[in-house]
Amino acid sequence: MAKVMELARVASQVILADGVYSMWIETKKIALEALPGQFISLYTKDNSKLLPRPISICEIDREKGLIRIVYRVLGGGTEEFSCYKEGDYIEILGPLGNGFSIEAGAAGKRAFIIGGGIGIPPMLELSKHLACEKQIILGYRDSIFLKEEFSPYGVTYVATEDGSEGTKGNVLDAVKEHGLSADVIFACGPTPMLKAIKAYAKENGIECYLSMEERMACGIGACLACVCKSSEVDDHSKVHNKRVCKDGPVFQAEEVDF
Amino acid sequence: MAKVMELARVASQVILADGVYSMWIETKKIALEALPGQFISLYTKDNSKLLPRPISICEIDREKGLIRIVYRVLGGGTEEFSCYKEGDYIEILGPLGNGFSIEAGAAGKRAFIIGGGIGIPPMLELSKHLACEKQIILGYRDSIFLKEEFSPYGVTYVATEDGSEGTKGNVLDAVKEHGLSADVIFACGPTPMLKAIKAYAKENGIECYLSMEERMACGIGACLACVCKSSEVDDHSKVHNKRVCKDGPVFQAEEVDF
Amino acid sequence: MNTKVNLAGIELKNPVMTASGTFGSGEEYSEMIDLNHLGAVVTKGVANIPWPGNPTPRIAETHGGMLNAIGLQNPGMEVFVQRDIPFLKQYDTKIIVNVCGKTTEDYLEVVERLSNESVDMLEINISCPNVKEGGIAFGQDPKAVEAITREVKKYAKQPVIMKLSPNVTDIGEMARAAEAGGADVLSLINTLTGMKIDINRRSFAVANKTGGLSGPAIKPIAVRMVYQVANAVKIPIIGMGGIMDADDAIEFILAGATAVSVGTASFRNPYATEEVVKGIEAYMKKYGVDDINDLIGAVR
Amino acid sequence: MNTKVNLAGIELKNPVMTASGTFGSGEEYSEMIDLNHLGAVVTKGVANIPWPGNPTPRIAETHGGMLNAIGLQNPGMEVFVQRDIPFLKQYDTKIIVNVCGKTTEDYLEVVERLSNESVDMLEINISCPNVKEGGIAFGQDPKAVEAITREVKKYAKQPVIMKLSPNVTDIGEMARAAEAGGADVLSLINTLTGMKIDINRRSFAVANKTGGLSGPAIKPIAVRMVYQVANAVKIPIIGMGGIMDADDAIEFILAGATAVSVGTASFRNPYATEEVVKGIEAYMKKYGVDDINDLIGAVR
Ligand SMILES: Cc1cc2nc3c(=O)[nH]c(=O)nc-3n(C[C@H](O)[C@H](O)[C@H](O)COP(=O)(O)OP(=O)(O)OC[C@H]3O[C@@H](n4cnc5c(N)ncnc54)[C@H](O)[C@@H]3O)c2cc1C
Ligand SMILES: Cc1cc2nc3c(=O)[nH]c(=O)nc-3n(C[C@H](O)[C@H](O)[C@H](O)COP(=O)(O)OP(=O)(O)OC[C@H]3O[C@@H](n4cnc5c(N)ncnc54)[C@H](O)[C@@H]3O)c2cc1C
Ligand SMILES: Cc1cc2nc3c(=O)[nH]c(=O)nc-3n(C[C@H](O)[C@H](O)[C@H](O)COP(=O)(O)O)c2cc1C
Ligand SMILES: Cc1cc2nc3c(=O)[nH]c(=O)nc-3n(C[C@H](O)[C@H](O)[C@H](O)COP(=O)(O)O)c2cc1C
Ligand code: FES
Ligand code: FES
Repeated sequence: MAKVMELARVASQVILADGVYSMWIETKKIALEALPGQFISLYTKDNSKLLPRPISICEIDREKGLIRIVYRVLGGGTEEFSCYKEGDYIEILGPLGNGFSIEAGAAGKRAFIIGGGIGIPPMLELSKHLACEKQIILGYRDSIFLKEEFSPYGVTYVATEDGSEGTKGNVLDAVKEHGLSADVIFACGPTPMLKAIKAYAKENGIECYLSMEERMACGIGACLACVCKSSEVDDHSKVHNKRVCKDGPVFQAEEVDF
Repeated sequence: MAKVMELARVASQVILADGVYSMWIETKKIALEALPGQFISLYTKDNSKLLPRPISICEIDREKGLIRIVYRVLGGGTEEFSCYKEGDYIEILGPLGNGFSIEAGAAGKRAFIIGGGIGIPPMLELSKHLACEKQIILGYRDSIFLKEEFSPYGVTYVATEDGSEGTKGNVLDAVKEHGLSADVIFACGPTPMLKAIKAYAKENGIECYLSMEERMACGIGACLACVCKSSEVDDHSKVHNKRVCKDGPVFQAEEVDF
Repeated sequence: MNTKVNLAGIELKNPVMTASGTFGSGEEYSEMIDLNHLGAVVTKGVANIPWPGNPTPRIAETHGGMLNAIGLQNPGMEVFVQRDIPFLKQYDTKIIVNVCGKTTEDYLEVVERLSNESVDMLEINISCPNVKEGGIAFGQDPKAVEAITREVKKYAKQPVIMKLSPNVTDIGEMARAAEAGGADVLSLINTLTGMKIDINRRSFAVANKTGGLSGPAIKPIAVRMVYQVANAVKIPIIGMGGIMDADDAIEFILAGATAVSVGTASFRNPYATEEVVKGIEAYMKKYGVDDINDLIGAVR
Repeated sequence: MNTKVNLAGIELKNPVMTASGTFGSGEEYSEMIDLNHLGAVVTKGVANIPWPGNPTPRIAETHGGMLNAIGLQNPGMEVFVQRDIPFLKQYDTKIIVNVCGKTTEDYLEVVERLSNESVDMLEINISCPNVKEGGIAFGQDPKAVEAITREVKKYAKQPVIMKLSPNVTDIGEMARAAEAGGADVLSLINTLTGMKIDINRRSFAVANKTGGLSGPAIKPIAVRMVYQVANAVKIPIIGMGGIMDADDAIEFILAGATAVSVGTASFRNPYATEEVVKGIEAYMKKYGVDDINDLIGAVR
């Protein structure tokens, strides 16, 4: 799975919710190799910004050579991307990271697919690939996006912080409210959510995969910027520091030490 | 003549010769106030570049609120500008500098209007304003641009370094070849050309105005980056250093000490 | 909402001032912005006699910054007193005169000449990297910093700001030296010595070979030094170095600056100083900060 | 056309190397570029034992640069010798090991351990601003620089590169101290100490509070220091700090560097190192330069 840097053409961009954008990108090579849970690095045209913006791959269309990203405008980088139109070009590096284990969601199992906020996008491509029974639980602060796109793949539950839709509260509140259970969990979202899910999985003895976030510089494992505390000694530096960009972003819950 | 910074709309852009672009810009205020020989500062969108790119005003359409610039791609800034299309926006500051003395070219006089290379553009608007008899002498390294646009205003002579058109040599070679003479000279172009013209004017006792170039930071006279050596003590610092951006860019030839 | 800050007994209506050398004596920018809105105008360096400055090119652009080697061109104190002070007196803002010199005597001459003029504070530039004698020799040795501060304080009728050089191993040491010499306020940072080479002409991009690096490129160094100095001395700090907008200004204030100077930003955007004033107010409103003094050094 | 340069008897096929800490031990980047094309690979700092490094966030973006406070996380010399040296030996490039330590003994232990390994040169990092004992204390005092250089030279079997800190008043003095201690080569600059504050959270952007500033923002400072050191010592210099492309690399060479290191640029463009090699050749062709050695220090 060779990583490449491409000057890729923007195929389309639409706004999904306040500040949340969906962009399809034409790539020669990345779409061919990408796996659910992997991410790409995007680079700004503004040369005053040097570092990559890591964004998860939300969908992959191998035949057409397209990948989709869904992202929230947070600072100057995502702001710049949000102005791109069809036909503009963007520099991207990928595919990066390990991706989710598809085997862990083999037929016969019952899975929770949990996405929180801007952690929701990578769960869409994953949902297409898992053969198991999928219970999809999406947590939002307020405005809803991508929800309908999950419906073909499983029953979808929603939690919102303000209670404007679905369960008032977080994704685990939704699990409780609906009395759901599972054999395996796949989750991506804010750190407090992941921490709570790890505890929940442990309590209930459930296999659990978490996709982590950290500031990145190289995005390929060389600079040691993006480490997270790991319970085991890591392969690279032998110091309990796994690299989110290379050893992750997806980890088994027990690997990660919050 | 108040200076303003405007986020101005690009009305059109075309390429005139290899690496030479012509852009019309819609401005609310600058077009209303601009004079021939003045310039504007253009700012890049790329935030890694901070300083203004000073470019002369080539034409002014007061009624439509338009100004025209003609520039050569030299480095990253002009490269960025050359990619702009109709409808793009560009930050500009102006009008800057003093401009040419229109009175010096009053009816009854005979003038040389001399432009060298990328110093040609400001002479176009000037040509429209001078009431005197105009002998227009344009010097190029190789490819010719803007020449036809001068024809309505006077007889136009050309000099090229490679001799591909008109006189082989520089603008003063063209003057000699055609046996021209004048009472007043207006010139803009590279420093060696201006220096030679100053000497020619002095020799022949001709009134002479030169438009100078220097690296700029503020563009309005505050930072003292853009000084040129002046024969008289300057008003600002009393040290024989006139500011090209504020006291110029147009100087009487005797003022400037090459 | 209070935006007033106090520098050695001088009350500024807000903490935003102009960085010396980037704003002349205010006249040129007064065409575009209202000087009444600024906390203070800090003038270009003033010497005892007119200085011609360096040959051109005097500046060069760098990635996120610029080099300058103006060489402290200035008309000298007499013209300054007769022309620039009356101009600035028209406005309701504080007047801070930046003073430069080649010898201690030069500095003292200017300080004395200004002692009975309507000048609110003096900023002593002992950190200009662009003229051999223009101060940096004073600014890189703690003993020299203390000594010149002490001399200036003897003659000065106005509060004295010592402007420090970042081209040192330990800025905290320089700050303590200035404080020991009696400085009322410190301002930092001046420019970092830099160089650019034009690889096509194979020559230096500025005629002086080296120049002072300013602009957003140097902001992280400046913020670190302000933080470090705030932990080293008790006197107030004027922070500067790459402030482009209000967010940058607030960063310096949180690091420990009582006031801030906006320099290179004015070249990119002539309205920058005024916009910083407005932006600080907007930030205070957004976060319910009633008094700007509550932000000074709030991140520790 | 000759692009070979000589560093203390070690011949590099071209002057382009990787900057320590930005390229691991080459493995990750070897997926994307051909290490055979590089003059040398300089590894991440290696200590006597594994170092865990600093808490996260370890980096922050700044205008035209970045701050890092990795804190020299590394697996220690044993893993390095057993895993990383054999990996690098596969390639036709020189191997330069960057060495870090908390005490002189730490450094010497690593230097000794490497003495019989296939390592071409040692780069001694006495300038890391991100760990209290990580060298910068050594790097800011000329006596300490000379002393540690002398010690390292006693134990080293390979030529020794001393990596200097830019956080000093006089880099020339540090360079002369290293030369006096017996250094074979100097490399500069390491990062400048900086800080960024997140004004919305009112907290430090990197957990370590301060970090090292790298990237094109610092290039003018680095070029100036290389020029200054080239005038101060006779030993060769490896120049670095903000090299993004071949033009930048040539700027350092013209200022006096015999070789150059490409660091932060690899984060912006993983092909940067290889592109610099090609770009230098293109420049030489364009200007008819037959031997790269003719460009070293050519602007004076
Ligand atoms: C593996 C991974 C996958 C991600 N997937 C998505 C996604 O699918 N959709 C989405 O909206 N966001 C995603 N993020 C977060 C996204 O990277 C940041 O929101 C984005 O980098 C912010 O850039 P900015 O220029 O707008 O913000 P700024 O705050 O201006 O960025 C400044 C610097 O901080 C970094 N940074 C800021 N926030 C984060 C963050 N949360 N994580 C990592 N780096 C950050 C930026 O990359 C940049 O280097 C992901 C992050 C990681 C690590
Ligand atoms: C009063 C004035 C009027 C001008 N009018 C025109 C014009 O009508 N058409 C035209 O093509 N050019 C004109 N120039 C030159 C033009 O300013 C430069 O070509 C342009 O700034 C180059 O920018 P860059 O980013 O492409 O080049 P870079 O070399 O990347 O620029 C780097 C820095 O150097 C400055 N710089 C580079 N060359 C010059 C120069 N010759 N003069 C001043 N600053 C320079 C840039 O502004 C910038 O700050 C004029 C210059 C001045 C001073
Ligand atoms: C063109 C220019 C001229 C300067 N002249 C002076 C000066 O005369 N006296 C002085 O103390 N500092 C001078 N400085 C330094 C600035 O006041 C300020 O300390 C420095 O530029 C950092 O701030 P900035 O990044 O906001 O510009 C000058 C800076 C520039 C860019
Ligand atoms: C993430 C990162 C890690 C670094 N680690 C080291 C290191 O371990 N040892 C060292 O001597 N320098 C280290 N450096 C400094 C670089 O080698 C180099 O001196 C500096 O970054 C300037 O070059 P650049 O601007 O090209 O990055 C590191 C720099 C960065 C950005
Ligand atoms: S970002 Fe460099 S190791 Fe992960
Ligand atoms: S550019 Fe500032 S004085 Fe002319």
